[in-house]
Amino acid sequence: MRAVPPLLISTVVAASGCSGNQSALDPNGAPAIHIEHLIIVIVIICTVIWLLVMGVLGLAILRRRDRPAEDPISEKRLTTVVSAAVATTVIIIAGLTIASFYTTRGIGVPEDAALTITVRGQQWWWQIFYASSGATPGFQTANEIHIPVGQDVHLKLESTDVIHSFWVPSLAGKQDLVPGRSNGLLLRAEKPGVYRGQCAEFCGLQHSHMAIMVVAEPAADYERWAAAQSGNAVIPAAPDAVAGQAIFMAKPCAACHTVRGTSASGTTGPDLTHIGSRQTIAAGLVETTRGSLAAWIADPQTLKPGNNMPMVPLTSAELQNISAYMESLK
Amino acid sequence: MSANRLRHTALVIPLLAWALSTQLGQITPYEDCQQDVPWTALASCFLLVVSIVGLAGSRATLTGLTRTERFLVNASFLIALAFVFALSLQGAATMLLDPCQR
Amino acid sequence: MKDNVVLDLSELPPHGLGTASQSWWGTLAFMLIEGTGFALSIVVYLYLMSLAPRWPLDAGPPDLLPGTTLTALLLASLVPNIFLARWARKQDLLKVRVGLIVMSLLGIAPLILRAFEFPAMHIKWDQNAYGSIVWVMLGLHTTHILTDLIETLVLTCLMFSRHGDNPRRYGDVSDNTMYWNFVVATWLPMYACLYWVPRI
Amino acid sequence: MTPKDNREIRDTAFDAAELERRLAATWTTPPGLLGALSTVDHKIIGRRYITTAFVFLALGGLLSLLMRLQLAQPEARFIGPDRYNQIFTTHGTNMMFLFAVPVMQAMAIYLVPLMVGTRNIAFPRLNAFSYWMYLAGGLLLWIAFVLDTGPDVGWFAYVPLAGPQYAAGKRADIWAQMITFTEVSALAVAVEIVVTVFKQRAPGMSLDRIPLFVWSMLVTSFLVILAMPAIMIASTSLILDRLVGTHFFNPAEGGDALLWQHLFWFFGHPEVYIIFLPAVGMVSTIVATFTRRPVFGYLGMVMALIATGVLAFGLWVHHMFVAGLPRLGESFFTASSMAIAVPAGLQIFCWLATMWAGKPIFKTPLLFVIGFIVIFVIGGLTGVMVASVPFDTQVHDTYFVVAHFHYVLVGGAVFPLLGAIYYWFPKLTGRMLNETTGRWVFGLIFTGFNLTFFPMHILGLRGMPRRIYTYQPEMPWSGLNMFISLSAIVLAAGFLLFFIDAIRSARAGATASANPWGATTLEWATPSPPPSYNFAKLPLVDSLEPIHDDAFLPAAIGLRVDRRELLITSVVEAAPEARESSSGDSIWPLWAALATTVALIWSIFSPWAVVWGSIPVAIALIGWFWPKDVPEDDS
Repeated sequence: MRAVPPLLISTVVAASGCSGNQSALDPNGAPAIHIEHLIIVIVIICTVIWLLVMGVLGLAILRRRDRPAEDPISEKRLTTVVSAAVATTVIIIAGLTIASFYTTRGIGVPEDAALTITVRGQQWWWQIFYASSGATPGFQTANEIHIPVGQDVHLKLESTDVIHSFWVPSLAGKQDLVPGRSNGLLLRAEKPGVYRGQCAEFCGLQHSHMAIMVVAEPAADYERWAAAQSGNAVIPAAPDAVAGQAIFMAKPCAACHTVRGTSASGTTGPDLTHIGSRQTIAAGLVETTRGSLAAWIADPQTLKPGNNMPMVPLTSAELQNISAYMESLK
Repeated sequence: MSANRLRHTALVIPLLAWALSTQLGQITPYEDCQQDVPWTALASCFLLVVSIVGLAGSRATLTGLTRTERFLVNASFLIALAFVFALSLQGAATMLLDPCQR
Repeated sequence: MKDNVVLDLSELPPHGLGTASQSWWGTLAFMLIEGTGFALSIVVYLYLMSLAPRWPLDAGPPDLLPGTTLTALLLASLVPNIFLARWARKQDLLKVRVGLIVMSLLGIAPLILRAFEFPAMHIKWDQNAYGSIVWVMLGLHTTHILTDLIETLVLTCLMFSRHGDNPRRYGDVSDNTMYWNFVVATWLPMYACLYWVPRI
Repeated sequence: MTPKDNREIRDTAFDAAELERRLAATWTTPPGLLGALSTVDHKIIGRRYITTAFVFLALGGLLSLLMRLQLAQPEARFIGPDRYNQIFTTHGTNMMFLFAVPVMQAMAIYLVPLMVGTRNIAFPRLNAFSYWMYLAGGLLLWIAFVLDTGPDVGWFAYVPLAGPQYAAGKRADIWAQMITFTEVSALAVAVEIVVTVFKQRAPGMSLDRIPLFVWSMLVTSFLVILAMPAIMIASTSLILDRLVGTHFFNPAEGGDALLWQHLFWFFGHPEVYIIFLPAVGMVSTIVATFTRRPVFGYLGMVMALIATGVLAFGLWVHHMFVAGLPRLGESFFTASSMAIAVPAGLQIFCWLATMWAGKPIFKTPLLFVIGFIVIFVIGGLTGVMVASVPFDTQVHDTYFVVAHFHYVLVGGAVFPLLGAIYYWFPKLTGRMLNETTGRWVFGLIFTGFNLTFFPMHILGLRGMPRRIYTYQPEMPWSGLNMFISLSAIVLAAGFLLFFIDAIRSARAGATASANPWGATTLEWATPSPPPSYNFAKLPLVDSLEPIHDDAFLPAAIGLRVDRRELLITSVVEAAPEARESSSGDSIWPLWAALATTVALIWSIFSPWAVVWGSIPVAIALIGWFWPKDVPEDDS
């Protein structure tokens, strides 16, 4: 069954708009800013060196030659010049190395981070755990991390299957998620915004579609978001959403997904309790709209070939109702 | 040990010191972090000193060598210098970085 | 291009021995390759040990008897081996034949003991990473005993054939004894690693 | 002297023409299929190796064009993720294991015996065996790829993705076993080259008179010998994990995923220098010939080769900077990686000094060397960048690294290699490549390469990861990707022109004299192409440039002509030690390779193959070594 015509898929794909910024040259997080300074220094020094070498190369091959080729004095002079060049190399290299060590000091995970979030890599999405803090109980979400601006956030990086790599270049360098190990990464957004990142370690078929959004917002907004996320799913009111919920519980969906506050408690796929509040679905594949939800549910294997969500046969009415239900889970 | 033997063996020392230091760099930071003793820095400084001594020893005397021997001793002296440089950069790392940082 | 003859090589021996033979250097190069392999297997063992909460994983330390007997036997086999090398250098056909038979037997005996060593580890290769590395180390070394044994057997046959009495064959015998020394020498660190490291 | 010696036939007994006739009778491979399959002539095998490696280069190049087609536009659907993963895995594996390493060793198989003035490589039958193993490994990979079961886990095959749980089927096993094939052949060649250089140098070629290319291959061979066992242990453990359920890489049972990375990169980093160091030798040779003076700083060049070779073993963790190891330990590898810039810089300075002091003649080989310096210096400098831990956390596994290593490997190895092909083509085939076409080839490849790979630095910094089969339209990468894909066509056109030129010139190029470039190393002291016995009389060496004064080449006599005989010399001073016979042609290396191939491929499916499959291998080896009553057996 091809529930969604290819035309719709391509419009859905083309319409997804949540790019955020994903560039090491547009840093908005403290570690990324440190690294960018290092990048600029090293690149400038290296460019100057390259230009100098090219200058010498050009002169060496094109200079006029009217003196006899070989005489012992020029051999001695060559030795002096080459030795001086090597000595200069040693000094520059030592300088760059020390600069690199200083930058390394600036990107470590502090012991007293304001917030610790566990990120678990899965083929091909991100499972995210917020621990309980104060009155807010812990909760789980997927593919979207919210952090308060201007605070140190410690990410604990784990993996349940293969190696992935967490990389949001505008905020920090990357760090691998290795099964059997736990790694750490410091995030600290200096200004509010949506920062896109994606898996950087080859992890199989859909490595290309494993994006993550980091939403940095003022502390108050963050607290509001966390409080909302920690609650159970809203009970649908609209008739199509109510029907959608019933279909969701009856079909295989509930075996893989959790919707807190309902009987759906599967753990294979992402927690859908507040899927409607997330900016994207399918790990940054498309923007969350009723249409994209429908396209995804109808035929996940065409949108993201090889992913672990099977195609569940649905009538077009069922599909519309489920999409409405999903969209309602704000 | 004859002077000739010394010249050759002394130059192997910086190389071995570097190899050992590189391996220790994979092992001792964990211990440093747990025990709060700068093992890595101590090992690195010790190996640096040893390799400089090796380097100096090889320069003790260069008389009485054939052309090929002189070539070998000079080449290995230059090679050993590269390893002393690498060791001193490693030493700088132990001074600047926190062994607990991951 | 023209040439002018300045060196006459006719008086040189028609076959090099020891460091003057290519196969001696070839054997040395292969020993370097395999020695690196053995060393890396020990590194893997120690690496896995450094990660494990306890060592050995889910097993007691291996029984000492078969491995230690085998080690003693290998060390003892060095004596006839060194004699064989000496006889091969002297190109003494009769003694070389006797030596090769003795060394063939001394190649078979460790294989029999090795059969008792695997169970003495108290772990299977597919139980955990400790079992895997232990079996691979034992297997790796067994392959070397086996290869050397086959080479010794073939050389024994050769020395009893009409091809035997030839400096080239004596050179082969002498390279073979060098290789056996290597097989014994590499076992010692592996023995220490497999049997004594878990007891520390 | 024994009576037996009197019956031996020496070269002293004949005039030049008769000597050459008799030597040819002893050394020449008989015509026909059996002759071709059983030859042990290093020149025939070397040419075969080079040709095969270039075929693999062309095939790997086609794969890269497929990738560029797919990546030219966002969310393109020319190639699905499964096939794309096979393509980039096969591209990387092919270029590293079937092209770059073998082609460098192949050049050495052909050139080293000629450059040191001997008649054949050491262990010629092993050499024949190594070629067949290499060919079988290459066929295994490509047949699997064509049948849609090509490996799809990356050329680095990280576990657990390549492990039993996440890589079903036989794809990862094919990758691991292909490694075994290429590893056996590379190790065999390395041993041959070490022994050839140590023991078969012309009398008088002491260690300080060895041509730099030979030095570079000697160091490279030691790198192969010390690095390859790591991948042997790694790939064997991977196969065992997949086939018989060991737990080396399974964290649940005490194994570790990073163990694989340590073992792989302990091999994988020296691998880069296994590819690059021979190029250093090629560049030095070409620079010396086309500036009409010896390379400045021979001592420094030798030092740089050895220092780089040793330092190469202390860099492997710089591929693991984001794996979560202690930053202090990682920084030790930053230190070593940075330190390697010093010998690399020294080499560049020495070549520049040579060009400055000499009189450059701008033939195609020198153009490629100049292109090499322009590109490789960029690759070296970006190497300094990725050696820094913080810098690397941003660019690791991005297109920046793709750009970096193509600048190092294509700029640092393929440019010198193409220069070397233009330089040694007359010696390989007896004909010259076309100089005008050569300039076009250089121009197209140089321009195409830079336009293709330079923008990738920017893509990486702007967030584009490696190994993705597509990207989303909202990412700001599509313009540059389209530009890169179009530039790749220019690059491909350059290579196409090179292949056309090579095939055409090999058949109908201008005939080459013995020494068309006026070079000074020994391979030019014999006709182009050399006769089967290489040198009618063994040359003697009294300086770094043995044919500088080219009226007379001092020669040695006294070898037998009725058996294949070589001269063995001492390691340091190259003083004559013994005459030694060199094996004759034999079909057994082919049988041994076939038996090994069957055992290795069978063992992908059943562990018992190791037991039963080794019986034919043993039989073939006994056939190989059993004496056959030929003159080569007596001494």
